[in-house]
Amino acid sequence: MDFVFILQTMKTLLAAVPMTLALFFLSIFFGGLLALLIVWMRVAKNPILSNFAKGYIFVFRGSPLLIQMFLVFYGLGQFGFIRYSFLWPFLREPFVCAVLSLALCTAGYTAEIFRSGLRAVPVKEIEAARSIGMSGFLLVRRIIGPIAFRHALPAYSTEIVMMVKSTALASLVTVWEVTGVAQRLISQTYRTMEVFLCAAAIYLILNFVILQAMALLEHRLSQHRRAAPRLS
Amino acid sequence: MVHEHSIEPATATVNRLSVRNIRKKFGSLEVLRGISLEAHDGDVISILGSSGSGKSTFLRCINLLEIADDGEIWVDGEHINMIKKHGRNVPASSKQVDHIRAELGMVFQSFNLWSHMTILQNVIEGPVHVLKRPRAECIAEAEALLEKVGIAEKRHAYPAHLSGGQQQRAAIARSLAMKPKVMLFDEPTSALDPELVGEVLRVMRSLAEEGMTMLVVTHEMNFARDVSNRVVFMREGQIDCTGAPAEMFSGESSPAFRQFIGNFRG
Amino acid sequence: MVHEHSIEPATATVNRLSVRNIRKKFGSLEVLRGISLEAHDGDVISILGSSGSGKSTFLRCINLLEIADDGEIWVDGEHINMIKKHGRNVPASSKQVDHIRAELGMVFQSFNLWSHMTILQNVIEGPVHVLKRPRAECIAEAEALLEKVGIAEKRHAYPAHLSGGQQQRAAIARSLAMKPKVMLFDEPTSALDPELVGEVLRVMRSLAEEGMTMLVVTHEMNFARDVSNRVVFMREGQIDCTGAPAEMFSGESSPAFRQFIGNFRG
Amino acid sequence: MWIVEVLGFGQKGWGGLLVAGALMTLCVTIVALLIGAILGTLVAWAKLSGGGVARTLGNAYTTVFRGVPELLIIYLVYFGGSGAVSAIGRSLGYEGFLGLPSFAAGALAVGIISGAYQAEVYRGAYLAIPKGELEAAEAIGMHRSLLFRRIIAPQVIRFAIPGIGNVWQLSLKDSALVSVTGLADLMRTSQVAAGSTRQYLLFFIAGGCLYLILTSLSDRLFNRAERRANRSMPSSFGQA
Amino acid sequence: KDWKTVTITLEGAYAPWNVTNPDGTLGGFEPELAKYLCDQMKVECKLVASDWDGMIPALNAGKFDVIMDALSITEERKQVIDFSIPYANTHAGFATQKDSPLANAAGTGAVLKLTPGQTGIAEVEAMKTAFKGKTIGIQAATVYAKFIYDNFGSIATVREYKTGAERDLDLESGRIDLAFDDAVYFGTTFEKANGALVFTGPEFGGTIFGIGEGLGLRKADTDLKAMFDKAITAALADGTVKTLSMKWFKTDVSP
Ligand SMILES: Nc1ncnc2c1ncn2[C@@H]1O[C@H](COP(=O)(O)OP(=O)(O)OP(=O)(O)O)[C@@H](O)[C@H]1O
Ligand SMILES: Nc1ncnc2c1ncn2[C@@H]1O[C@H](COP(=O)(O)OP(=O)(O)OP(=O)(O)O)[C@@H](O)[C@H]1O
Ligand SMILES: [Mg+2]
Ligand SMILES: [Mg+2]
Repeated sequence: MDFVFILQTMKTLLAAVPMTLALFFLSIFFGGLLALLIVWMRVAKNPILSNFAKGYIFVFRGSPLLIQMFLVFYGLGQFGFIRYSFLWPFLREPFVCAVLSLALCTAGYTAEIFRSGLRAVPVKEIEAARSIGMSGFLLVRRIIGPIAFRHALPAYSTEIVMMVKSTALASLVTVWEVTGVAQRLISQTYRTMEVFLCAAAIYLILNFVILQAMALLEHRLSQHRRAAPRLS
Repeated sequence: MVHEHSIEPATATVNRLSVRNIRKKFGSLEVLRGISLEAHDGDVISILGSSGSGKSTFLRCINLLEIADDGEIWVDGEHINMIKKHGRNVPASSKQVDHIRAELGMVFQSFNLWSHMTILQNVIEGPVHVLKRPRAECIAEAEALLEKVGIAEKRHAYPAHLSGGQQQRAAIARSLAMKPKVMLFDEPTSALDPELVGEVLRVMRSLAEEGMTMLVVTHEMNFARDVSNRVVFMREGQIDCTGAPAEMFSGESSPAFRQFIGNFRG
Repeated sequence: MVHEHSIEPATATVNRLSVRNIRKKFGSLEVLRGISLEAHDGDVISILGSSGSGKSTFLRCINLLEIADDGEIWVDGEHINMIKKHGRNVPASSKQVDHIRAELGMVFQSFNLWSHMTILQNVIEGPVHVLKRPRAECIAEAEALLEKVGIAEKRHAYPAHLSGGQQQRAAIARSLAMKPKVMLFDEPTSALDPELVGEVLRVMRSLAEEGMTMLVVTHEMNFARDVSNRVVFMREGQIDCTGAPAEMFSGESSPAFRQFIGNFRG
Repeated sequence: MWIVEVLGFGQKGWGGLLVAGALMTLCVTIVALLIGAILGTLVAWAKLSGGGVARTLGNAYTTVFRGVPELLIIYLVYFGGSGAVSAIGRSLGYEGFLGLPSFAAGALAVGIISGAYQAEVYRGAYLAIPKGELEAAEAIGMHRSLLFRRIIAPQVIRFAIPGIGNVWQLSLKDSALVSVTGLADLMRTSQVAAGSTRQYLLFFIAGGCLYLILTSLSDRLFNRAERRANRSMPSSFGQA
Repeated sequence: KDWKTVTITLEGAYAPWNVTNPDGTLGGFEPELAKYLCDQMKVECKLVASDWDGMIPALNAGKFDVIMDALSITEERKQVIDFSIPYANTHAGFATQKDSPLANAAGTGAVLKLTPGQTGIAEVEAMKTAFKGKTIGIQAATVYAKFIYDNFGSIATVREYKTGAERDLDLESGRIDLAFDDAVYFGTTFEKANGALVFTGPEFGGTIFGIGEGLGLRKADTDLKAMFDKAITAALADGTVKTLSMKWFKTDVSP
């Protein structure tokens, strides 16, 4: 083992961690918002909305992110009407495109996860809320939302961890995050294993921290499911 | 004692609740076939009937969890407006629906407490978020209510940690916290063991004594006979007969009702 | 009528079931504090007691779903051997456990039918796979049993498609198919509505008439009084009093029992 | 019309290669799913019933193989695995190179990852079995192997089908990464065609569509399996 | 070891060096040269396609014997693998859009021979002023990357791409202003772009980017290296390389 080399590699890779984290947080945030919209459309009574949402989920869950990202970044730029539209100043930026395609993709998955959470909300608890005069957004905010979110949390944690790993693809569109930097180091040094093991350690630690945080959140939100405290 | 197949005129006076000629179909199944009923201040009306006779559906139509295909409903003198849409009845204003529901307390057979909230949170949820009253005031009232139904010490527990009888009483407290004009109970004791039945009935009895207007779907003949001031017997989506409990149980009722209470050795 | 705090000697004669001085703790909570009981051929013993008094735990200890910390059990004269492991009681032979359990039928409060099998498959599962009897024979017997409990026409339905009363009767048939020496019932009717209660009690009554030995945890005072030949009242993990139903219900019992049945106006 | 020609099955068309790539992707994913099923069962069992050591190992397995980027695992298996095989060969006196074939390495790598996800699916499915049904089985005297075979396994399979559908979807896309082992799967074929013709967008869109076709076919299969498995449930039970 | 069969790997997606045909066979400059070399050495050659990312580790793991994938001979790579003598040495240059103001920079059409470490070149200084504030796209971790960073890193934005192909798409869409890469590689790109892209400024040759492209071999296989070196020398001497080069690149890339 060449410790000097590993130390040097770690230093280089750690410098790219902020980029990975930025990609991750932004895409989770915007993907989550988009997912709410999609899931709202998916459960809507209007067949146009729900079919659009179904199609969206199908396309973004069914094809590799690599292809999606390629088409968003290199594909959109091929169309003159996009290149000359007001969007181009944004879409021109690789970082924006990377976040955009990550968010589009995770929204598809997250919408499905949220929907299964919605299905788990007991109809009877919704009726109880209606019967005291709750409806619309109040009902969603106070009753449906919290219960559905709690139910969706385990699956959502998995999705979040996958997103951390998915940011690795951003180097395809010239956003150099941890995996991209690792690959660049490899093509400079040809020491595949050492570099990749360092990268793996970084991802493992990131994911471990995130999973612990999610577990903590889950614990806090599941007081009502745990055994009652012993009255002794 | 009246055999009640005719339509009562709905006089919008001191009637807390007035229902006229309610009909409801599920697909081709006619579950309610013209039900009319009036409840005055302080009335405690027991609704009896065999399984599938439409008792739950009737209560659910009153607080608009189901929309009746036909008929009129007044709550505390206010008429619930309906319009036809695609040939189906729908409430004219969802604002009115919410407001009417807030005036009607409903206690479900299966409690339906919100599992992610403590008992106290369950009770203050409606007053704080629907009626938009100050939180501190609501908490004080909620604690008094929980005291009254006898589960004050459980206020910070979650529903899953309570016994059935305690959950049922919490559900009653939750309804009462909305200060409803009328309480609707759907088989409030059928899932409870005999001891818990006693607890819940005690609470309902005290409500009756305070003059709360109540409609109670129940299988508890003792309650129907001793607590309510009127008994309604439903059969195949219609009111088969109705009257004061003393008359009904003493035999001055329809043959179907006599057969129904056959097993009951009051 | 005996106030039963003393230990009965277990005479391994015609006793179907004999339990001596069973004790069980959950953590620091002492749930069973020395229970002894004997059931002879054809005995129908009702076990009453308020919630949390340890009735379910007692039944579960008998068929070894829980392992008692102390005490002896004989089933049909056969002693269940226990050894100490890390200071805890464990059955000496898991073969014996399986064999004993096959002789004890258990009907759970919540039915616990296997949801991935039809009713018929539920009933023949034990005879075919545990007793390893020929399939055709088992099917014939199962159909007869289902006929007897009155749900023969539902034999190819899945449990989820049956009403509560039908599921409960299927669960009874499943137990009976094992031809147990003793049947243990844990609140067989508490989740049912009054009409279904009637159906299930009718089946149990006919079993009693055929001479099946039964232990029944129940809240149905009518059943305890009219069907069983012995009543056991449990209180705080002990047998508070026991006796023939006629004596017990006529008032010759402990003060606690009189208070317990206070609401019951049989 | 050149698009039809380029994507068609004629002499100048890439259709044949792309379809072959899609079939290769399908094969890798199926084999990976089977490998994952075996590993997943073992790991789920370790996490559920094993002692302290087995449980720790099981947790480590699911944490590591879900937390580390897939590409790295494929590298490790491809190069590490070949190294191991060569070393064994050498110790047996065989000189020269003895590698894991690309297909085996790729399927094994994706299978190991899939195993981590499947373990969680099986564990969840086991926990979803109503405890009472297990007690009912014990109460009639079923011993452990019978209990597993007759009650646990059929129900775990039933509860696991939707989750396995998701894992299949994941593996389908993880298999896109095995191209580093030189396997001509759909992703690599698209890239090769794109690089050789310089028609990048065209071939990426074509590849994406083929992935969507694979997805919709497998979705249909899983939906049918789910309906079949749920025939014992009321029709409203959690069906899409 | 007695070499009867040799396995050669290439990417099969790097036109015109090596491409895959729609029927799955490999074609291009390198496969044809490989055939000639193997005939010279009287060994049987097997061509296999594999992914660029795993190529060098896979060579060392023994999956194949030779890499023939436009592999530039560099000092870093020499640390892990061995090279044959070069069989090609290409120029590099800037590309831009035809109607870009940057087109036709000073020296367009000329070839500049440079040596490693050479500084203060007049033409480069002129380009520095012309390219100020622009975005230059390069393929990450190539010899060209270092050249661009050294000379233009301070005055222009440098954006690194994983592959040249992606960079070319961005050059077309206008996300970047300039691209710097192998001139023969650009040749094919320009053909596909239907004249929308052109060279600007001089082409750079000489040894500044190394001595050219060679075969990659395991360090242990010195005998194989000797065999290939001999065959390449022959191919250069009898004009085979030149002929193939004119066929595929429309220019002579002989070192
Ligand atoms: N949403 C629904 N769709 C179709 N049929 C329904 C629906 N709700 C109720 N029914 C049917 O309407 C009839 C009356 O049901 P309801 O629940 O009102 O009876 P009930 O008198 O409350 O009986 P129980 O005492 O068993 O609660 C039943 O036959 C039932 O199957
Ligand atoms: N697995 C367990 N772990 C800890 N405590 C338990 C467990 N099972 C039962 N208990 C406790 O043991 C006591 C007796 O429980 P048991 O279920 O035997 O009561 P029961 O008489 O059947 O009551 P009920 O009529 O409500 O069914 C209760 O206080 C219960 O909380
Ligand atoms: Mg009802
Ligand atoms: Mg119990």
